[in-house]
Amino acid sequence: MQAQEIYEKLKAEFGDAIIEFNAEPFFDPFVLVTTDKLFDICLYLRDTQGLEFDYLSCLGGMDYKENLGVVYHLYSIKLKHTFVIKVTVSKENPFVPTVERIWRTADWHEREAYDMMGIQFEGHHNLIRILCPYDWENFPLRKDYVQPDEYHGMKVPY
Amino acid sequence: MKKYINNIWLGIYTVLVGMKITIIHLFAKNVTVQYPNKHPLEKASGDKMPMNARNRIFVDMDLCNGCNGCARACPVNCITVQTLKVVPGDAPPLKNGEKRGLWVPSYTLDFAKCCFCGLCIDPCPTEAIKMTTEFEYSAYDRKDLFYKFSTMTDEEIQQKKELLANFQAEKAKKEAEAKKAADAAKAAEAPKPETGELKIDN
Amino acid sequence: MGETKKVEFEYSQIDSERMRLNVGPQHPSTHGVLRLEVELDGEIVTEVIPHIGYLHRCFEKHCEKMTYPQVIPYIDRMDYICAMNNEWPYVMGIEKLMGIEVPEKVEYIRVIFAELNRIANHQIAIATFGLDAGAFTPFLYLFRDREFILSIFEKASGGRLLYNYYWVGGLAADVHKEFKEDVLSIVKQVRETNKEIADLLLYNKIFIERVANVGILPADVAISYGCSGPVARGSGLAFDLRKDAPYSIYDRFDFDVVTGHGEVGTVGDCFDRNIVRFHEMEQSCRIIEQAIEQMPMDGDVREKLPKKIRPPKGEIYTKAENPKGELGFYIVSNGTDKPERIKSRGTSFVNLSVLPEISKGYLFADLIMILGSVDIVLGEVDR
Amino acid sequence: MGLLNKLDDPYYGGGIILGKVEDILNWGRSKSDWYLQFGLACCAIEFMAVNASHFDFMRFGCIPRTSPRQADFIIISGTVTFKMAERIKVLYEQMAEPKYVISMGSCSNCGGPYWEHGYHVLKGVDRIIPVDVYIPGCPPRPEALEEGMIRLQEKINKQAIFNKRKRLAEEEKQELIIDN
Repeated sequence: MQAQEIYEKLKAEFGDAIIEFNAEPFFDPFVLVTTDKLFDICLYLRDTQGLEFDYLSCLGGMDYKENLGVVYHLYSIKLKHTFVIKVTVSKENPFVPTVERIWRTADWHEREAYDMMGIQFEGHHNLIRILCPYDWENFPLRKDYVQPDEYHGMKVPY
Repeated sequence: MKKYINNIWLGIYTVLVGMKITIIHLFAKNVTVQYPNKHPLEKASGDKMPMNARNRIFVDMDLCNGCNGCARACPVNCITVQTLKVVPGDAPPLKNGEKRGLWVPSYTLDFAKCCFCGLCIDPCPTEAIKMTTEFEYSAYDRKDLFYKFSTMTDEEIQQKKELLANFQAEKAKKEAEAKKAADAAKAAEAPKPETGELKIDN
Repeated sequence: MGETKKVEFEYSQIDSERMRLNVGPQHPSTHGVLRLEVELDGEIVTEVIPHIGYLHRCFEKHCEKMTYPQVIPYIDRMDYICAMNNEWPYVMGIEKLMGIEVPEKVEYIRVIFAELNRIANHQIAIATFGLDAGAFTPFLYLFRDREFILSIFEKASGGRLLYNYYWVGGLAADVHKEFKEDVLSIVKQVRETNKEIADLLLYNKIFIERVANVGILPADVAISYGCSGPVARGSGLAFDLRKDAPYSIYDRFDFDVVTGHGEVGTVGDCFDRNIVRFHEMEQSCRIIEQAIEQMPMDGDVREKLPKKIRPPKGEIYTKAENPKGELGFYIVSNGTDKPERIKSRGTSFVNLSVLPEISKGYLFADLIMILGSVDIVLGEVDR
Repeated sequence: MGLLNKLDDPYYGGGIILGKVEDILNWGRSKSDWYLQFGLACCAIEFMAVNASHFDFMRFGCIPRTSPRQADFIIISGTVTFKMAERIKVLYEQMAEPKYVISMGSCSNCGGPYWEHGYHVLKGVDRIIPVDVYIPGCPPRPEALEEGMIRLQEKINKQAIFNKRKRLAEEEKQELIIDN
């Protein structure tokens, strides 16, 4: 199914929760959605006949300088089509509902996004750091991150 | 019971099949490279190290014209090149006959950092930097892996610096004179109308 | 045989003590620096908590500081066993953004090298899996063959393990003259060794007893956990990006997608995951033979190399079928020569996340076999 | 090595070896070094290749041990991150004296490709444990690792066991002379 059709289907179902549809050249077509309806949209995308996005390829946190974002790359093994969803949240209040219960692979992906970007996933059963040590401070992939000078007595800079 | 015995028989049989294979391999060709006695560049045992293998980097300072392309291409920033402008007339051409643009008083490469990706080879216009097949250069001290390639001595560098300073001073002098002359000529040519307008504005 | 091996005792009858055991990060069977926190009931695994990040090398932070060609050496170091395959989706993404058409010869060389590297990867996977089970001889034979493949790579690119060979719009260097003969001789060698490995290791009764009916992964769980590659195909799922979303010139070749079908046990057990790898090597040989036949030898591999790599503003998600599964790169370009962000979807990272699910209820010794059958590389898990 | 060469010497002929006890001990140590089987990153794959048929590390008398208590030297093969550094230190401390360290590859030499922006990478394993031999390369060829092993053996052969202080003082004196 083409991205345009999926967008129309979503718009008919959710209305205002779909903020924007982008199909510019050089972009994979994506929709920007609101955070409060994200879980329902994802569930709809997985369970509706004709969409059946049963495979979450990639979930990545983003830093758009003013605010943070999460990008979901979906794929359907049965129907072989792809789709992209995005959400944005503010840096002060980075709360996004978890999709862990829809695709279980989101568990580790969300932990990574939390570890790197500091995005809080509401409802995640075990949101702790995954790559960095558990007592690491700050979120390294943010654009304004500064390397620490020392970690447990070991010098960090060269 | 039949299954049990069958399983035991299968276990013994498949092990014997494996044994047969290993016994055949006893008489196969030997592949081990006897390294300290045989260098991998010799055709020792089937595979020989090719001549384009990416190992220690060698910089031919007679060819380097200090364009800094390798240092910019390096993802690791392990190459540092310092350059000095040449004074016209005091610049012997490079080994391949091209014009020398810059002296290179210091060219350092830290092999402790280098990731041997080969990206520095591509941008070099004179093929001064290249990767060799030399790989035996491990060291007891990390500082020994810091290579200085420049062949210029301290006195030479000092001399070139002085020459350049003199030349630049002269050039600056000449330029200043030329500028003065030009200004004077300009001033003589026509009085500036804008200054008057400016004064009115103020 | 046939019945599942899961141990089902009445726990309440046996007065056993719960025990927490720490496996790794320095352990010969964890394939690197993985740490597993295992809760045991007697000898039965009740819970596995993987702790990763012992090789977190800040790949995504480096990408933001590097120019596009400079990122390629770092991508090599993600999944260091199959570096050729790793570079491919990345350069493919940038070529797509910049609208570069790659010459025919380059495409063929890329396919041949990717398939050769797939063979090399599966050789390591089977060798180390055998090593985990206590079989040392297959390790020696498979590593001997792998050296022959590496010598081809070295002749072409100059590197033995990390190549920096696929560049945007072409290749770093042309292949040597006797390339076709060399590759064909390697294919012959691989087939010969494969026959021996089947007898020596894979169909050995003792080995089958060790791996059959262990670590069963049903297909729906595999999809939900995002598994791909041999892990998903071992569960009977015909999911191969080379067939499903053909990239490059894979639609020109005739090959089969190998799936596990429970040859000696249940569908989706450790044996199936490994036999899929084993048969995939044969399929790779078939692809290589067809590619060698069709490949033009004349032509330049560097004619389309752009001088300045500056993709237009945009973003793209590219994926390719790696030996371990789907490797994806989410590349966000802001119009300059440095990427805004590159997010990599590590194959092993996703495949490893299924480990706690499939290792519950088996013996502790089986946990090592299950981990070996998932075939992870810690460089890609932690990035 | 040094002792066996003396057998060919006509002066020492007749199967009698004359040498210092120190030489015998050092010879024994250098020819049966057991290493800790321990891989970190990309270099570990080349390390595995060294153990396999093409390069056969056992020719040097090196046998893999899985326990640090039985190991004579450790090969740091790959990137050392902060999360791992503390464990490496523990492993090193558990090894019995005398113990040696080979740092294999750029990453463990000084952080390698990750020295500039790697916030989670230890810039050189010599910040936590002393290193005897540095092998450059990313990753080094298997032969380069073998060459590093030969360098380590040379180092062990020169080692002082008795009268350590006297020997060290003499060496310092010689170095001073060379420096001057």
